[in-house]
Amino acid sequence: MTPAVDIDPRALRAEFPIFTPVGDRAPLVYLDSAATSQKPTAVLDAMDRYYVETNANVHRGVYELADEATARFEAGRDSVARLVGATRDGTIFTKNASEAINLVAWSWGVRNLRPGDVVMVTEMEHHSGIVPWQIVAEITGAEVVFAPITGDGQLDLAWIEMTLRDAPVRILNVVHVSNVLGTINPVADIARMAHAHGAMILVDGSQSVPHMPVDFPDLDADFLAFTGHKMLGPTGIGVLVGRPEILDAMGPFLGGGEMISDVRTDGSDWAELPWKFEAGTPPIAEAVGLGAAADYLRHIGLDRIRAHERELVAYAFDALSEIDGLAIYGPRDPDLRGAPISFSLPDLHPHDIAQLVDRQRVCIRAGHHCAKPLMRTLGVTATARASGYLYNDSHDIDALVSALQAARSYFAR
Amino acid sequence: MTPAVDIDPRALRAEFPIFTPVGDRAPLVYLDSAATSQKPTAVLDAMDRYYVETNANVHRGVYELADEATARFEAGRDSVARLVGATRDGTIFTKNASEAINLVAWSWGVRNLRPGDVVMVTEMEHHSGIVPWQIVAEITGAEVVFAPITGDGQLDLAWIEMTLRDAPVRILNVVHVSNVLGTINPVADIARMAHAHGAMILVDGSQSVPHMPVDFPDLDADFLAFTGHKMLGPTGIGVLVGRPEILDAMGPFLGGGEMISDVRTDGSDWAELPWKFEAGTPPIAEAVGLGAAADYLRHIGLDRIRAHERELVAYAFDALSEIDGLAIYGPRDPDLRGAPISFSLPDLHPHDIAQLVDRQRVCIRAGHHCAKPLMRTLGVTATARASGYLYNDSHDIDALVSALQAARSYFAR
Amino acid sequence: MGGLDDLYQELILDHYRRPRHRGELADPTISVDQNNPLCGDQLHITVRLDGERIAELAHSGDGCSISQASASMMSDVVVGHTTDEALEMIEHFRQVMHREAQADEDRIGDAIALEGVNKYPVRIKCALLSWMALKDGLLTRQADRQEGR
Amino acid sequence: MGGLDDLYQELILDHYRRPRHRGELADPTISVDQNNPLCGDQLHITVRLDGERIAELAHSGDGCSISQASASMMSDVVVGHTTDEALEMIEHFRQVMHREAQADEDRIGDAIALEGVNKYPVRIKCALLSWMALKDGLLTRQADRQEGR
Ligand SMILES: Cc1ncc(COP(=O)(O)O)c(C=O)c1O
Ligand SMILES: Cc1ncc(COP(=O)(O)O)c(C=O)c1O
Repeated sequence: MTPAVDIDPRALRAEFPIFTPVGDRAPLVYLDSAATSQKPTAVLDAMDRYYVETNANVHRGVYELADEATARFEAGRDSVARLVGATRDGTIFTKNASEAINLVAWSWGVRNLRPGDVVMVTEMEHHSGIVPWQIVAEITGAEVVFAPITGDGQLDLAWIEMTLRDAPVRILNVVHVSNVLGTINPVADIARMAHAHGAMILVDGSQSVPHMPVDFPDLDADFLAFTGHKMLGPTGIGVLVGRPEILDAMGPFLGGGEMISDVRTDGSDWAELPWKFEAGTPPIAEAVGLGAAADYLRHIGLDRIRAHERELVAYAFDALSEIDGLAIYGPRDPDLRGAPISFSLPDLHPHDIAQLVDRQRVCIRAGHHCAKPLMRTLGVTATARASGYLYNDSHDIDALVSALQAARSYFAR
Repeated sequence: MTPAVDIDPRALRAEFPIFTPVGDRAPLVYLDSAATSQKPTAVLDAMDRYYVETNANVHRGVYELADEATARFEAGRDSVARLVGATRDGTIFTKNASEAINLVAWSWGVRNLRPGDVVMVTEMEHHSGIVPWQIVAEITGAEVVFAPITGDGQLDLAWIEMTLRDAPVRILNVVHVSNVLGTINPVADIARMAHAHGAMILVDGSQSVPHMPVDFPDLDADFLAFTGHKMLGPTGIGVLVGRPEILDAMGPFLGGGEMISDVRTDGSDWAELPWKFEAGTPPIAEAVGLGAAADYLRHIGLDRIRAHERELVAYAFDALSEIDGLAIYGPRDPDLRGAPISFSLPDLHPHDIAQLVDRQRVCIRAGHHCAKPLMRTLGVTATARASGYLYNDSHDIDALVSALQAARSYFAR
Repeated sequence: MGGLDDLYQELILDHYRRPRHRGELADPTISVDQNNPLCGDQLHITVRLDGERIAELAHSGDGCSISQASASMMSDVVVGHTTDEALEMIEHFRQVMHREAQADEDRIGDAIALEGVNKYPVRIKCALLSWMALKDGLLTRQADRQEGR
Repeated sequence: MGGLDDLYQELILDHYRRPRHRGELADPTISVDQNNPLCGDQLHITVRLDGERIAELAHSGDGCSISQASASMMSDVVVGHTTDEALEMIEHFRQVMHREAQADEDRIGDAIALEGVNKYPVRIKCALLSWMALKDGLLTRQADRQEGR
């Protein structure tokens, strides 16, 4: 199923204004898209056009400007829903992926978890897939357990199945692609296990939806969370996709304008999905921008992006292995992993690595990557991480490798 | 204390691209700024520059791009804090005013309210100041009571004082300026009453912070909530200002990246203020845009904006009173009210009014304005509302009046 | 101005000014309330069935010209029809509002004049209010009967 | 490259490669842990007081070049001083990092070489880590003594 035409990252880069050369500055080698992606002109323009042509509050104005604002906002929702095969009533805008997960934890969790109930997260979860459950568990008396990983950075499926059988697990929070290890988890298999044991499953798609075809019905999951700024979209917007019948049965979370059908002094009634979970003025321009990003990604093709990144990862593995002592975390097989590559160098702290490669304007991340439990499992406090996207090519990897070599010799002075 | 130099709305309008004339279309008469304001080029440019020059995730990258992104983001916070005289650790970015109020309701309310406790809101509260408390009251067993308004659209302070004395009121949610009646409430006086009786107070500044000088220490309040899109800023961002010592003592709300200092499998520790309440990637570009909006407002001067709007309201009262049977809600005295003017016409439903005046591209709002309890008190289901801002002048009011006359005769056909 | 004259056709204004079937039935088979979340308008519909046939229908409550005219037009057209026929008419009108079908006068009578509303997304809710209320009432009754209540 | 060479001065690399006072004291008066939320680095500091004078100090744990060198430099300069003097040094170093003061070698010794870090906002936390840990330890002890614990 390799796509017919390859992506041409150099050509694409012309559509991302941040890569426009400035004077005789070294070109930007941006390898931190797992933290946030760069934005194409199509996205920035869609937002500017919204503000300049038709800015108004949505859903309630009867004048034409407000109609047009509402139409563009809801068209953004349609584009996003289409990208992941979701229904429009099951596609809720939040402020980021973290809020999407918190929405489930607070709305469903606070009202349904009981002392003794178990919430399962994984050792490779991002803090945003852990902390909301810890907070809600503290309020409700439920317990949070961590599914372990195996030596090669995969989830221990046998442990998960066993625990589902033996413990009163109510919900699983599983990351689709690890932002540290790059591991692509078999979430559809895990979803089947979960459902067989009466548990729900929330898939954290923050690192998968931007990078590979993700079809919500195929995942067989109950919820899918992802975030706009990692998928060519703006900051300030995220998405919770859910099964409408489950969302319908959930109590409201944030209260306010938009999410009501009636407000009385003695109580209130809620709006229909998806608005029931969108309190207050939504991120309107951001939804327009995210819609443009979703269209852009679909136009290029997620399968092509995935194929491109798979090649990029394979290339990077080869190139990085030429550096003495460099250790890469997570699965070796490029078929089993997404774009993020975490690594370490002996005697060189990740901070110093990232700082020194920035001398050549190579941007990589250093730290715990919001995955401290995983860091402890790996026996490190921090790693360096390079993560590519559709606008990166093998020259960027070469630039990284040469910057790493230079960092080495700098410290060996 | 009338400011020396008046605002020149016509000149200002040139800085708001949505007012740029398009072909021979009628000029836009935008009188719906209480719903959302228009955006000056300075704000749109600040966001575009952020995306094009230095887009990166904040707070954790060690490379220069990320440093610069963090600097611009936090400078946005400083500008906003300066605007309302708040401390930077007490200035928390949310997605809108609604989330700001929910933050207090969920973080403080869910953990502290007990059956029998009373939460006081007002009959002129926006749904966003009511529904979060109803939701949290239902979870905790607390009760929500509504402070009544008097015949001239003011809060009944005697009732508030009496209820504070007689009932276990834990917190008050009071709107600073009503988005329907325009009433400016004496929130500092109410804050003193509340504190004298051991209650906290949250002031909803959504309609005051954009329009008049608001100084958080002067208000003597515990919390102040407001929203970016009504103050020349972008959608997707709001603000909760709070007393740091109270915020410090509150448990966390949304969990995730950024808001932690450590995450372990057996529990987690929280970051310092303000980040403790900012889970996940914050609205970065939006904070940059809101900072630019706050600078723009300060540059023009909130006292001048207030003086201008006071005059505009006085002018509008005179002009509208020429229309037979037109009834205006709320206080008559322009000193007692902010920009929103709600009105009704006999035999003409607000929807039809708004639709018909839009023929002349006059944009006003029709509906319950997210204040259904107030509508019931007023004995109506909906009103029409015109609300001006710094870019409106008497010609806009004239246009409204003539459009209203035309609407009348249209229906009298 | 063409747009708005399309929205506010003479026929619509006529139904608005002189609504048919306005009021409340004394002893209704079906009684249903619907509220327009947009503006807070409240609509009350009562129906008297004769077997499966709608013998009488009345509507009351506040509303804008579009919602009032729509309720009047709907009342006119459904009275005398069976509940299943009425549900079909409602579905057709819903499709017209969502631009999924061209208005067919045989099926929705004067309400054909409301077709232009579908260019005003926010007002579609106003036009649909009475029809959705009636649908709600009819379906609830069918469900109740099936459960033998 | 000027910028980075400023950050990674020879003196800093020297302290990083050959840290002074590295280790852990057997019977400390003060023992304190600090963690860098940014990268997860953990620092452990032990202090032996002789009256109000810092007789010995040792630091251990992971860290980048800046945080390790900073801990080493700090140890060098505070040993032999009273706790109040140490707190003053810490305050001066904090001000240098936040660009509120010019670095004064008499007060912070070799740590003057870290002044260039204040151009790298994220790394300021690394440089401050050990100083804040010591401050924490000293203040906690003073508070404990005042409460007579
Ligand atoms: C008084 C008042 N409070 C709260 C809000 C809610 O603001 P947002 O929709 O941005 O959350 C509004 C605006 O709709 C308002 O007018
Ligand atoms: C796997 C994963 N989940 C969740 C998040 C949180 O996304 P956001 O910060 O946009 O809420 C991230 C990104 O930081 C991530 O990589």
